Amino acid sequence: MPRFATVLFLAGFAFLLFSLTLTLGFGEPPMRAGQGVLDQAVAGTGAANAVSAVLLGFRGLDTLGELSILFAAATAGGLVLGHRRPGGDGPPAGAILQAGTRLLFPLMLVVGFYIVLHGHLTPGGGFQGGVILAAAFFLPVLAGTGAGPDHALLRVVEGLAGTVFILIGLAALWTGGVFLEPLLVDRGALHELFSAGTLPLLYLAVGLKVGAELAGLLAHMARAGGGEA
Amino acid sequence: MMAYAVALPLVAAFLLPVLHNASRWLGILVGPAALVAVLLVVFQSWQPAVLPFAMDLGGFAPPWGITFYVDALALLFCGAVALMTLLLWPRDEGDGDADALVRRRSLTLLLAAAAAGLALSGDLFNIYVFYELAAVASYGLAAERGTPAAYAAAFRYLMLSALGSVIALAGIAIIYFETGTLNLAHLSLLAGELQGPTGMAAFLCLLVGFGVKAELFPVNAWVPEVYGVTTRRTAGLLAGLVSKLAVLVLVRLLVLVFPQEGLRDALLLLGVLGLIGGELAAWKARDMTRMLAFSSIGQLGLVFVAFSLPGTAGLVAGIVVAVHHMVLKPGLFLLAGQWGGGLRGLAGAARRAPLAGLLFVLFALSLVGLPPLPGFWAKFLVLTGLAGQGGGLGWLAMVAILVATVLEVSYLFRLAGRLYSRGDDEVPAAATGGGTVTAGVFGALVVAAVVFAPALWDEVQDMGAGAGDAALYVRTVGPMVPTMISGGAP
Amino acid sequence: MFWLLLGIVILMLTSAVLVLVLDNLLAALAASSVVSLALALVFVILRAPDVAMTEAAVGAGLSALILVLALRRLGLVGVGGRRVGEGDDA
Amino acid sequence: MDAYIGPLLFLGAAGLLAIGVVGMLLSNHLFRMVLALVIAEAGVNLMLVLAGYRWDAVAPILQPGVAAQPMVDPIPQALVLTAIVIGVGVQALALTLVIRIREAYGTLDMAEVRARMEVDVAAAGGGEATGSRERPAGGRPLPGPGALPEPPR
Repeated sequence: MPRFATVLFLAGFAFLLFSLTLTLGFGEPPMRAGQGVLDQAVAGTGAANAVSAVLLGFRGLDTLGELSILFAAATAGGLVLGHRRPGGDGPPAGAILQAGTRLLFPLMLVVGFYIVLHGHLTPGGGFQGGVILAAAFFLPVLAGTGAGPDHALLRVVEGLAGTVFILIGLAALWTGGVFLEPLLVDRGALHELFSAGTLPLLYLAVGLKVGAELAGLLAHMARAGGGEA
Repeated sequence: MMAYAVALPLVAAFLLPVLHNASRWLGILVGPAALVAVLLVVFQSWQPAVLPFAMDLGGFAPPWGITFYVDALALLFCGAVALMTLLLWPRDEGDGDADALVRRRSLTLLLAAAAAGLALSGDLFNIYVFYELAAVASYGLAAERGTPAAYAAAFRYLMLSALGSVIALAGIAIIYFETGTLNLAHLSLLAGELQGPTGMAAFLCLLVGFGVKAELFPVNAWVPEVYGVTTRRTAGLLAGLVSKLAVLVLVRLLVLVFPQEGLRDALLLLGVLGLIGGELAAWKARDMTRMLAFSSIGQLGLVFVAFSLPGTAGLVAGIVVAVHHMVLKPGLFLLAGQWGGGLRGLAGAARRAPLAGLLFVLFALSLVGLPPLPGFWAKFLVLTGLAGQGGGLGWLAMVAILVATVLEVSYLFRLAGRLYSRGDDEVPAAATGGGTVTAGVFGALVVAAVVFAPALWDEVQDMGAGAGDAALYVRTVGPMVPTMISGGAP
Repeated sequence: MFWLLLGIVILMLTSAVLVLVLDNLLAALAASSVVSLALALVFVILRAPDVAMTEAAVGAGLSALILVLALRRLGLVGVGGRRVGEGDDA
Repeated sequence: MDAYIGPLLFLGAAGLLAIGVVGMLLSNHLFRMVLALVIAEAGVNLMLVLAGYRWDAVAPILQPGVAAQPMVDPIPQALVLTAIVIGVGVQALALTLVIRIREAYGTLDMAEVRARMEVDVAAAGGGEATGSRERPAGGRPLPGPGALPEPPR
């Protein structure tokens, strides 16, 4: 009986989706809010990349919420898996793997920070860069050459990065503005690294937070993997 | 100012693990301190002269930025979030796992921040983000006890909730396709474009998505499972608080964006089904926790019935029912935590813990609706509203409420009778105290509601009138540029 | 352009169905990565470079990595009689 | 044919979403349910990006020295970025739960997990424990919230 209800729901849902194909308009969005965002992106935030302007300026609260969700997921993941000593997982890595890891690590670090810090100018930003940072720190675990990131350090980084994001938002409040208002947007010329005021700082906080959260989650997974499987 | 209601619990949650490592006392104090500060902010903002007002976060005018809409209803929920989180603050379970305790407290703070955000936010996607934050935090709390059943219940809850979230996001995409905006006030101006079947489809998607947390009828299978495996404090937090905030989001959507009659009827029908189904299951339940969980589904059904009534009367009734349940259910869950679950083991429990027994009777009488307790007013308002509305569905709902009341009387007083019976078999463990004291605070709130009923009545009337006024909302959020209402740019 | 997109969409949908029907979970996981990569391609065509980057890095990379780690933890990677070594994840 | 690109992609997005939802509801395997969630999220993300897509427009990034052109709507793209990251968090959490369930119950079959869970929940509630196989202490009413037997960590 519940199966029947499920199938009925699925059929209705599929019908709804496919009938929408006929009624929705494509290729000519109303742009009621979007056009205004495009027009104000440079003046309001100083960012050449409008998506970054939306993420950190216009909808900064969404980004803060998203960081909090990652933090919640990492915290809950840690609660579920508990803290366990890393076990000796897998065979020791070969020389090539070890050398490759040592070569790749600084490279990925540089690329990650580059993507984080240029998010207001080019595609990319805190999230994409943060993923690469997390991968860089996770590389030794993956290659079996090391224990991975230090857990206490990760906690400090994730806690402080999130706090810095909120403090930058509150700084605007204390200087007479509104929570999460972009500051100092008129310093520096457009398309330069040191432009867009506090936006690169926010992206740095986002990148570090995302990197630390994801590295923590990965480490939890891998550690559980080495345990007693 | 109200941004602190979200920002402070978030900062406290981020810093809690770090501070805990630095100093034990700092780790214990930072969470409650943040919540007390939120309470102070709410009290400071509660000035009828300036309410309602809107805040443009980031300094960008609507509809470009995210708007917080602060009215009496939002403030009430913000205050309730902080107060209830303080009262239901996770306690040391005595298992010596300090790390787990810190994580549970972090998650509770995140839940509080998300709940405040849900109450304040006036932006559809921002609401989705806060809803997801509340969801992820509650997945973690559902698994907090670390038993196999807790993991299984948390996983099933996560899957159902994630399914709802995906469908809700599809609803948001459809709305964006049609209108090109996410701001609720802007959407309210454009509500005409969402009258057709497309808008209806979007609302159904959102209803399924937000209905999961609101314990709405077809998507509430997780309720008895999760409440059965968490600590009673978490169960009280989820049943009392988070469900109401999901309801608040749906009510805002109904008032502002989807004022169609047909949708209200659908909500009424789902509410009636939840009410009858929940109370029947509660009547059949064999342990106190599950009885309370199913009764919670039933009460949320009543909340939906109330909010489906048109106009201010419906909002007033809905607010009264929702707040009543918000105070009662955590109190009952705390008592259940004192006594353990099984109905059979409860014989004579009230004789050994007279205060707890008294509180249980008080809560039960109010839940059933004995005048002059607030539960009476809640049911009275819904029934008079339904009688005024009339129609086949209205009468059906009235019969359903009466049947549900009979069921409530039956199972609650069966339990009360057992509590006061002469216990002869095994002796349950003595009450540990803390839970009863907290439940006593909830009991005091119920008594205070009786004493201050006239003043509260005026307040609730204003609140309902304000919350039901879509034009006031739009006016408060601010003027939209005319071209953004008439047509698109290209 | 239409035909290219038609191909991508068919590839995506086929892989999505394969995710549900393949017996070997590692193969199903690979199929879900194919969906993510194809999606990243679509995002590039839709002029969403930021989203494409994120989908490739997160959807196809990180998410797959997490899933593989979980599979290894569950002891399910060797379903086809072959164990996955450490290097296969990267 | 280019006029059909929009409906084609929407059909693709709707198809992914539908396949994902079917998998989440009808699959009986915990890990496959998580995979289905990944698919469903991918479908919704495509749907959102499509909501801001505009013919003959460029990516919403100002290039130095290039005159202003029509750009696609940046808001849905930002929303999708947020949604992708949220999705990964939820997936990771779901997988940690799957790992724990497998450790505790030794199975990944949803029907079996559900049956065992219901027995455990009933036992923990102190109600009609129909038969608690692995926890002999489960049948008695619990003295308090803190007294549940700790599982092996």
